[in-house]
Amino acid sequence: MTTKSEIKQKEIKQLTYQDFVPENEVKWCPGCGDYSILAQVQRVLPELGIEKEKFVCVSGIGCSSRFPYYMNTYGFHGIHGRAAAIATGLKVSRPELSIWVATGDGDMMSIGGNHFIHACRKNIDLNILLFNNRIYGLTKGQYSPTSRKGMVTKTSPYGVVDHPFKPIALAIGSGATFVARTIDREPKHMQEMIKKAGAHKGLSFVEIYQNCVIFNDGEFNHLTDKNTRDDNLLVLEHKKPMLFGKEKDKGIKLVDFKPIVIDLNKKENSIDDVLIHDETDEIPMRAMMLACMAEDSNLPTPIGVFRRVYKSTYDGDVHLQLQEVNKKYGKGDLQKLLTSGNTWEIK
Amino acid sequence: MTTKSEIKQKEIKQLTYQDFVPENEVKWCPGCGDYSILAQVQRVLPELGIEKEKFVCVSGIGCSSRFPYYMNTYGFHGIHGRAAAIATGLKVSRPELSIWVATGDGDMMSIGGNHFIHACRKNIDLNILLFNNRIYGLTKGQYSPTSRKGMVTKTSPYGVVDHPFKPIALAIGSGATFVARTIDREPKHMQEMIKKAGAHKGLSFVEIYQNCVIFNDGEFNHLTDKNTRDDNLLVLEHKKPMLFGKEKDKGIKLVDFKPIVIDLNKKENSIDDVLIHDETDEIPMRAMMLACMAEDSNLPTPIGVFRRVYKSTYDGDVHLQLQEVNKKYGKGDLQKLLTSGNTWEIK
Amino acid sequence: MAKEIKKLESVTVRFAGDSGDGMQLTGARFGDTTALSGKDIATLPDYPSEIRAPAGTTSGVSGFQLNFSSQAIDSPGDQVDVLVAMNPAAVKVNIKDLKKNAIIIVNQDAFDVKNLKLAGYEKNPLEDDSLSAFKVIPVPVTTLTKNALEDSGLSPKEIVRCKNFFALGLMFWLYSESLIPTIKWLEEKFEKQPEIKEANIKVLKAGYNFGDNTRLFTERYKIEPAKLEPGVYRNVSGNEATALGCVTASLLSNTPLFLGSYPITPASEILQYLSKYKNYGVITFQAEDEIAGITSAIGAAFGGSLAVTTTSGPGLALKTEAIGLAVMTELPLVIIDVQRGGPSTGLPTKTEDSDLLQAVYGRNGEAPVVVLCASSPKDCFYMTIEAFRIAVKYMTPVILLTDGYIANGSEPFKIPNVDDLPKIEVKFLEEGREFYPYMRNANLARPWVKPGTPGLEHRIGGLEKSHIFGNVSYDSENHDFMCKLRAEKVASVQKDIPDLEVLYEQEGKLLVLGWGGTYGAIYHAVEKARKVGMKVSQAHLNFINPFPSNLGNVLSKFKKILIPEVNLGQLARIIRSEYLIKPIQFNKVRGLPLKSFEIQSKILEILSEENNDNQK
Amino acid sequence: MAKEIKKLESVTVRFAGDSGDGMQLTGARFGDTTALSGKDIATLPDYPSEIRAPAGTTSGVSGFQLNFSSQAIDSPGDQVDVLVAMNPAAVKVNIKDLKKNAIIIVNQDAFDVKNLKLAGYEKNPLEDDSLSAFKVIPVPVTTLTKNALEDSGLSPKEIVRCKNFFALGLMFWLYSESLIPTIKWLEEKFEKQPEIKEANIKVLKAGYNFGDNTRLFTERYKIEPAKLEPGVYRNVSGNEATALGCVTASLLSNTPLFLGSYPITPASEILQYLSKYKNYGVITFQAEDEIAGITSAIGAAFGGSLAVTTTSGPGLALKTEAIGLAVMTELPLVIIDVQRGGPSTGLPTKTEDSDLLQAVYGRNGEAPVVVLCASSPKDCFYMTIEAFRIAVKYMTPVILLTDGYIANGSEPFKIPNVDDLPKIEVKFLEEGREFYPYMRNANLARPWVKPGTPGLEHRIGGLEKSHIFGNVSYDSENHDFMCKLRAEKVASVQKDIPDLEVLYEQEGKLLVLGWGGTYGAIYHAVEKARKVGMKVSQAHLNFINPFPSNLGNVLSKFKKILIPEVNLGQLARIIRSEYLIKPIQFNKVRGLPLKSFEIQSKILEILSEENNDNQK
Ligand SMILES: Cc1ncc(C[n+]2csc(CCOP(=O)(O)OP(=O)(O)O)c2C)c(N)n1
Ligand SMILES: Cc1ncc(C[n+]2csc(CCOP(=O)(O)OP(=O)(O)O)c2C)c(N)n1
Ligand code: SF4
Ligand code: SF4
Ligand SMILES: [Mg+2]
Ligand SMILES: [Mg+2]
Repeated sequence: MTTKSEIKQKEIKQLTYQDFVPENEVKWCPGCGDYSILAQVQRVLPELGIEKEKFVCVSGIGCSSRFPYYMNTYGFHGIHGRAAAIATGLKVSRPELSIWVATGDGDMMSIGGNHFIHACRKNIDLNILLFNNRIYGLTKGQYSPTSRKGMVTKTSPYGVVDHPFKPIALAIGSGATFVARTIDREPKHMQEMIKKAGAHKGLSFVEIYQNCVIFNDGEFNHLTDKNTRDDNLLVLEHKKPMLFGKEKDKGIKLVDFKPIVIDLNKKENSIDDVLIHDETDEIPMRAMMLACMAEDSNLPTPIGVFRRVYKSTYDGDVHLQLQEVNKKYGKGDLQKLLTSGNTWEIK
Repeated sequence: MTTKSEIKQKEIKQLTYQDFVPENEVKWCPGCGDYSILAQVQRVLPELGIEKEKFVCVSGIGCSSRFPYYMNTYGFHGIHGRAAAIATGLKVSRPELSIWVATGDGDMMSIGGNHFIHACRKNIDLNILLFNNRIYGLTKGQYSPTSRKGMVTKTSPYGVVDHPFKPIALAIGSGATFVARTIDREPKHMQEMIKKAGAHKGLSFVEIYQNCVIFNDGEFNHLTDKNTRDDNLLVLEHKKPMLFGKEKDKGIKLVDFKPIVIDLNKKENSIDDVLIHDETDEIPMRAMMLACMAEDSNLPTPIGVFRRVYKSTYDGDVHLQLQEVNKKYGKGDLQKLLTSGNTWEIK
Repeated sequence: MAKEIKKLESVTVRFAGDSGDGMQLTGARFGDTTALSGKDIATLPDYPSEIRAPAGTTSGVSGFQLNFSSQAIDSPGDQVDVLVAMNPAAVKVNIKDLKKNAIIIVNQDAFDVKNLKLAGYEKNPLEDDSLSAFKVIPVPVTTLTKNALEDSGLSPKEIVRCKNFFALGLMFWLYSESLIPTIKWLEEKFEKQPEIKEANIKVLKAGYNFGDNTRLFTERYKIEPAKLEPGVYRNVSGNEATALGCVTASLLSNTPLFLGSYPITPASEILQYLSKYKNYGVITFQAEDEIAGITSAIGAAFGGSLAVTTTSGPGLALKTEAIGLAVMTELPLVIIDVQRGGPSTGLPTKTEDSDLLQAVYGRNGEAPVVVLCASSPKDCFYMTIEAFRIAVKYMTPVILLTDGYIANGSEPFKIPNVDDLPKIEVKFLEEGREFYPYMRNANLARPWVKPGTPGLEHRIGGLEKSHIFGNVSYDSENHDFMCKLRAEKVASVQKDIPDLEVLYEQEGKLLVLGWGGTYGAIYHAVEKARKVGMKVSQAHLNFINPFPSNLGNVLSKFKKILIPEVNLGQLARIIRSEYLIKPIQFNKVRGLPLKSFEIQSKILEILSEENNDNQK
Repeated sequence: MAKEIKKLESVTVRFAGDSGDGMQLTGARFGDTTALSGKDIATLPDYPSEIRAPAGTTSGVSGFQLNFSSQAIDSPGDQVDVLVAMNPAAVKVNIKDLKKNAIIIVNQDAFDVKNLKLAGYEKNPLEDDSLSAFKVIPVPVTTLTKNALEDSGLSPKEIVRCKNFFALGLMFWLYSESLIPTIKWLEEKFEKQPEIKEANIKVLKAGYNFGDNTRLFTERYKIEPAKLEPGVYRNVSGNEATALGCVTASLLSNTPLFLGSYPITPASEILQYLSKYKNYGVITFQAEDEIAGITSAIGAAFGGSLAVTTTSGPGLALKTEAIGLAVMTELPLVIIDVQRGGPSTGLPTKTEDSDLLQAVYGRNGEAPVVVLCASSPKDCFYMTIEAFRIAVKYMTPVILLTDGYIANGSEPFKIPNVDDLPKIEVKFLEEGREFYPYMRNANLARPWVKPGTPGLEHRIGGLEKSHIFGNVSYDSENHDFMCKLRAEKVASVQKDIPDLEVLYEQEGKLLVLGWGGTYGAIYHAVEKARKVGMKVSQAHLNFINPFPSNLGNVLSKFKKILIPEVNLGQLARIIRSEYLIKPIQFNKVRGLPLKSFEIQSKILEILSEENNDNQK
């Protein structure tokens, strides 16, 4: 697929990684997963064929939300939870900008939840990168809405009692048109996801599992450790069967709306039993199933694109309506507007 | 199924409809769908086997949110959007109360969205009744997040450009354990839904299509009009095939994760092709499919229970943890607590 | 039967009836007609917060008051000369506001047992002497309407719904006003429902003719056109004027307008008006809540739009945190607060001026903003433009306060010539070798740079910024410096705002100082007090933070200062803290504008004390 | 080699190093030990807002200051006697706060080319004379630590991490403090990691012995125990004391505590402490945001819990609307705001006292609340209890202000005997024939009724309520009455709070008036000024709204009033508006507590002007 931006790319000065590295010192903890996300974004943006000055990074508050300071683009470091709303105002008023929202599981899933679901619903053409470390990093280690039940943190000394969000399910339930997941330790995969998010017209939501070395170290070890990775990670590919395992010999089969793992080495199972992935289902049944698969259900954790469908964007529709109204009524004449309604003259 | 509350019922003074009718005048517009909701709640509550003084109605702001004033129970008329959060504090601190949240599509889906999704996620044992009239009634007719695209309202003189929420999909994506839909003009069905919501341990969410005669009259006519109702309404029943039509001769069939309508009068179709409903799917694929079915997709609109599964409640788990900690460490001795850490004495 | 026509200077009329009786519409039609025929007018709608409160009860009464005059006026009047009451509840609720000898025109048909009971009357007030202080004129409005529409083909329900036009026609007759503007309006409005159109016109005329023919009235009245400044006029409500002010500011600054807002009474109309102006380059964003309303506007301001957010008290409360972000990022942003009765949800459809302290002081940290207010419906137009001018010139958030009273009320507005209005200068930085986002110009404003401008990439946010460079800075001295600099910048707006004008004597015993929507009531009170020989001056504030630079001087010229407010003394508090004087307060928090006769009595009281003191 | 032990009255020590160097822990251990050995102490942690800012740079420096004394003290000291600097950046950042002749103990090993460059030193300050004003004592801390742990079996990384205990041991030697409390602490802390435990103990001792053996020190010091009131003591930080105050109030009122909160620096710790106290009947609810934090607490208050919400500035801003709801529903609610640097996100880890105006005035409508503040870490305990007492007695929201400085700082706390603390009376209405939800008692408080109580079903909310009956009421006069009644209720709390005490002369030329966390700095400034013969008194406010009833009288007794604040004059503004006097302001907004020597100079300046004036 040649996207419009790929065509346009040729006309524009070829940007490089270095163009996106600012002078500012990066101040995350050594070893933090955020570094990888920053690097992949800096690698992918030059390839999108967009002028550098058109990029804007917007964020809320959190370790992750320091992101804009580390990108040599226009940037807005907002207040806690409001990144999506700030970005919405910017995008709706300036649709030609390419807006990247960097946010955390506290910033976007807790205090910012309302703006998130409404941005998804309206399908605002933003690219949202969720740095999900399942903890509040910047405030030093309280649990977040994505922390696992039972996790001991500063505010859950006896274990978290909340059920966590499944951010992908929430995005789907809110109507998001592009939903994906990747991991800080999978740079190539992450680049692919970021590239696809950038190419998608409409809201793109990428959940990135990110290790916080200080307050929640090892949270995703089972997905990143060489020995366990392949048995736990289901890498989704469009129109391909859902296979995983070192030898790709395990698959997902659906039995009465319940996904189970089958071993393809066993005779009774065949590759034809394995569910095929399709990012473009109009009704997100498969995507919802994948969103609900997780460590705790004895099922592998999917990464990749869960959903990618076309729906008109809010920002696009707003400007379409502006054009239509302009066409129908002509460009407004202020003097006429002021003089409208019943008027009378006093001499 | 005999619920615990039904057993308990016998010991308690049998309440009646009249017990829930207060002196206050009801001030909705004549003909408003809210009257029916009020009446059904007043009819069902006496049957739940709960003492009258244990009921609390909590709301935000909106026409619908006047509900607590019209119920002769404890009531709290909150501020706009915060009903779920107020109710959460009340329930977590007083788990023995039966809390009914009355709210509107503006109150709960717009400004209150964050509290809604978090209450669903945590599975707080609240009963949420969403009076969905797809309009802001009290503020006189602006569009809401459930208004249809294209609707002309006071704030969308050229038509709404937003894509609307599917409240049921949002609830499911947030992790809600009981999700249902009913209609103001279906009193018996509504009573059944309210009863089931009341019986469910955990958050129950009931979306009620409600006609606003003043600002959005006729919004649900196709579902309530005798002539069109049966062709447009799919009444869900647990473990039963998804049939509709006057003669129950149309059914929903799933073809590669896409629901289609089949005509059972045609030879090529059989009742065995028709999808069976199951409220209790662990992974909400079917429920999500139903949530996405709507007028605009040439599919009938489902009413009934979409999802009903068991998950521990937040309020329950909080008190369980309190008990465990108490058991493990003994009831706290304040003097000891104050004296903990390194102390020294000055004589 | 020709009746004597008596000339009056000014009349206050109130239309009152059930929420469903169309009183707001009737009042608005009457107002438009009198304005069109050249009177000065001021209006005051007053309706319950329920959409259709129970028919026939006092809580369901909806009222529309209007004052029209051959003199310049600025208030809808305290007390009512003529009440048109469509049912018993309307009489019950409004009786307390009537002048002695006021005329009450009642719809006699509505005084049946059921309605009397609903209104809480034990006896029919038309039949005992409880209304003897007034001239009661019972008219069988419903019957006469039905008679007129016998052959109209409309349903009985539709017929009864026309009855407000009967009352309107009758009032037009009584005040010698023309039916033509209303007929034209009906023709446009019901273009597609010819039966309804015809029926209403018929009933309107029937009402007019009834006046002519009945013996119930012995005289009729005429108000001469007011001697307003020459020009083309229209009627505007405060909210409409605010919306027009926004569009005008956008044009004058050649910068697209972005409104991020969440509906709330009584501010929603501004959003509603602006939603229509899509062919004026206006983008309206109905946000999910007030926080998204303001933060989306901040995003748009960062993007180079003329950004505004509109709300009322509880919404302003929710925007508090984000206003701080605009302070720190030094972006231009206008926040319009149409005040209403508080605290909390309070009295949502009633007016009040009690968000002043919140506007001036209500933020975490040292977060100074400019605070302006408008004093009448038409003033909303000019103060809105002023708010934008200051916001972009100083790169600062500006709060503009209006209130439910001026927002819903209306008055004639002399339509300005757009070309005569001063331009608002907006200059985006487009290049710069040595570009620093927190470098300042002579106004202490930092540069406004649009994302998309090559080479000026920069990052801003809510953490403290280093002077000039705009990097995040935790440096102690820098923070102290920046806090003081931001305060200085806002204070320096003073040099750019007009001196406060004093009406009448420039010094003396008593100055009545007001702000915002109390202007009209104070003006009348002072005028009347002066007519009976009292020496009292008036000054009215449109700029609260900073105050006009001569305010201290003005205050020092008067022995006593009276501050009437629709709150418990919020301006008085600020004045005390700024000027260390103790003004006399007059505070009524009734969800209503102040009554000028009450202010007048207060003036009297103060001045006679003053005289007594002097004699001692 | 036994060294001379010199007795000192008081010393200010600062530990400084990289964010990862464990300076907060080192400081806290030192503080605990000195407190345990009977000194009075006060501490001031200061760290960057990044979790691990870049190693070696100035922005990554974390500091912990502590003052310990044989006299009663209330502040961590302005200027530092001894700086322990673990790297060049720590020297660079802290040099400006050192006394002349201060001792600087540096980790010599860290002064390599890389670190010097990261700190921005062109030359090694240990090698030029740039530090000649100080006694620099270079110690190869890293090397000595490595030597000590050669055979420990730990990894090089683990070994280097122990180096702070070397420094700590050395400081214990220098000030003649015992190692035992620290050894005990290490034994508990690393119970499950015996190698780490042993290593740290070994290094601690090595540091101590190094002091004894080296010739670098010519003298060592001893501070005698302070003459504190008899009793059992512990060290508490303000946040810990606040949490303990909450639990204590719950016990004293026999009412379960409900905390609804959202984490925010520097208030999160209160939530963290209370989360542990589950066996004290405490429920903590970590809400999705600040609005849910307060509204859940309002729900719990309606349910009969002792409800509290904790936050810092930006969070208080978000709670603004909901505080109004608590005002209207007249429910008891405590809102604790641990103030930090603003505006907006500002300086999130630094202290500031700039939310006062927001607390007092920052709400829509007339929404009065009680505002209290705490003046030291231990005072947080008592003021928290007081906040609850007032909230339930008057059925009102109460805002308690603390700040980052007293929240993070610590001091010895004399542990009260729980049985001696006055009970907080809470009485739920349990029956009543004639029950009206807005009926009032002598305190103007309405009844508190728990849902679940048969027969007392009622409904409340944010719309205006009718007097006594509590029905929704749009009545004008009722609203005016209720606004004034709510204001009166809050004002009447004055009768229930202690008179303001004046330290030293009760009248005279100068009173230094303060509030909240400035107590210690002011106290010392006044004390020192008096020592040099200046006549100056001090008074410190814990109650801001309402003020103590004698405040006006106190102020009138002094010719001049000085108000030092960590803001731009917020208390001064309120004092001006209440008492129409013009206090002298001293405002430093640096993210740090005030320095007492600066206040002292200000006192000097004022009093000498005063004398000059008198001589003229
Ligand atoms: C209004 C407001 N509330 C709370 C905070 C405190 N706060 C800052 S960041 C944060 C959570 C950060 O968590 P997350 O978004 O997951 O980011 P991370 O640091 O983990 O990357 C909180 C609670 C704040 N700054 N502002
Ligand atoms: C903070 C705040 N914002 C806005 C409002 C204004 N407001 C009151 S009700 C409402 C919307 C009501 O819509 P909905 O919840 O759908 O209720 P309905 O009236 O349709 O039943 C709005 C915007 C308010 N009262 N408070
Ligand atoms: S605290 Fe965690 S998330 Fe934050 S910078 Fe450090 S490692 Fe990364
Ligand atoms: S406005 Fe609509 S929703 Fe509100 S009471 Fe009237 S009919 Fe019902
Ligand atoms: Mg996080
Ligand atoms: Mg609605």
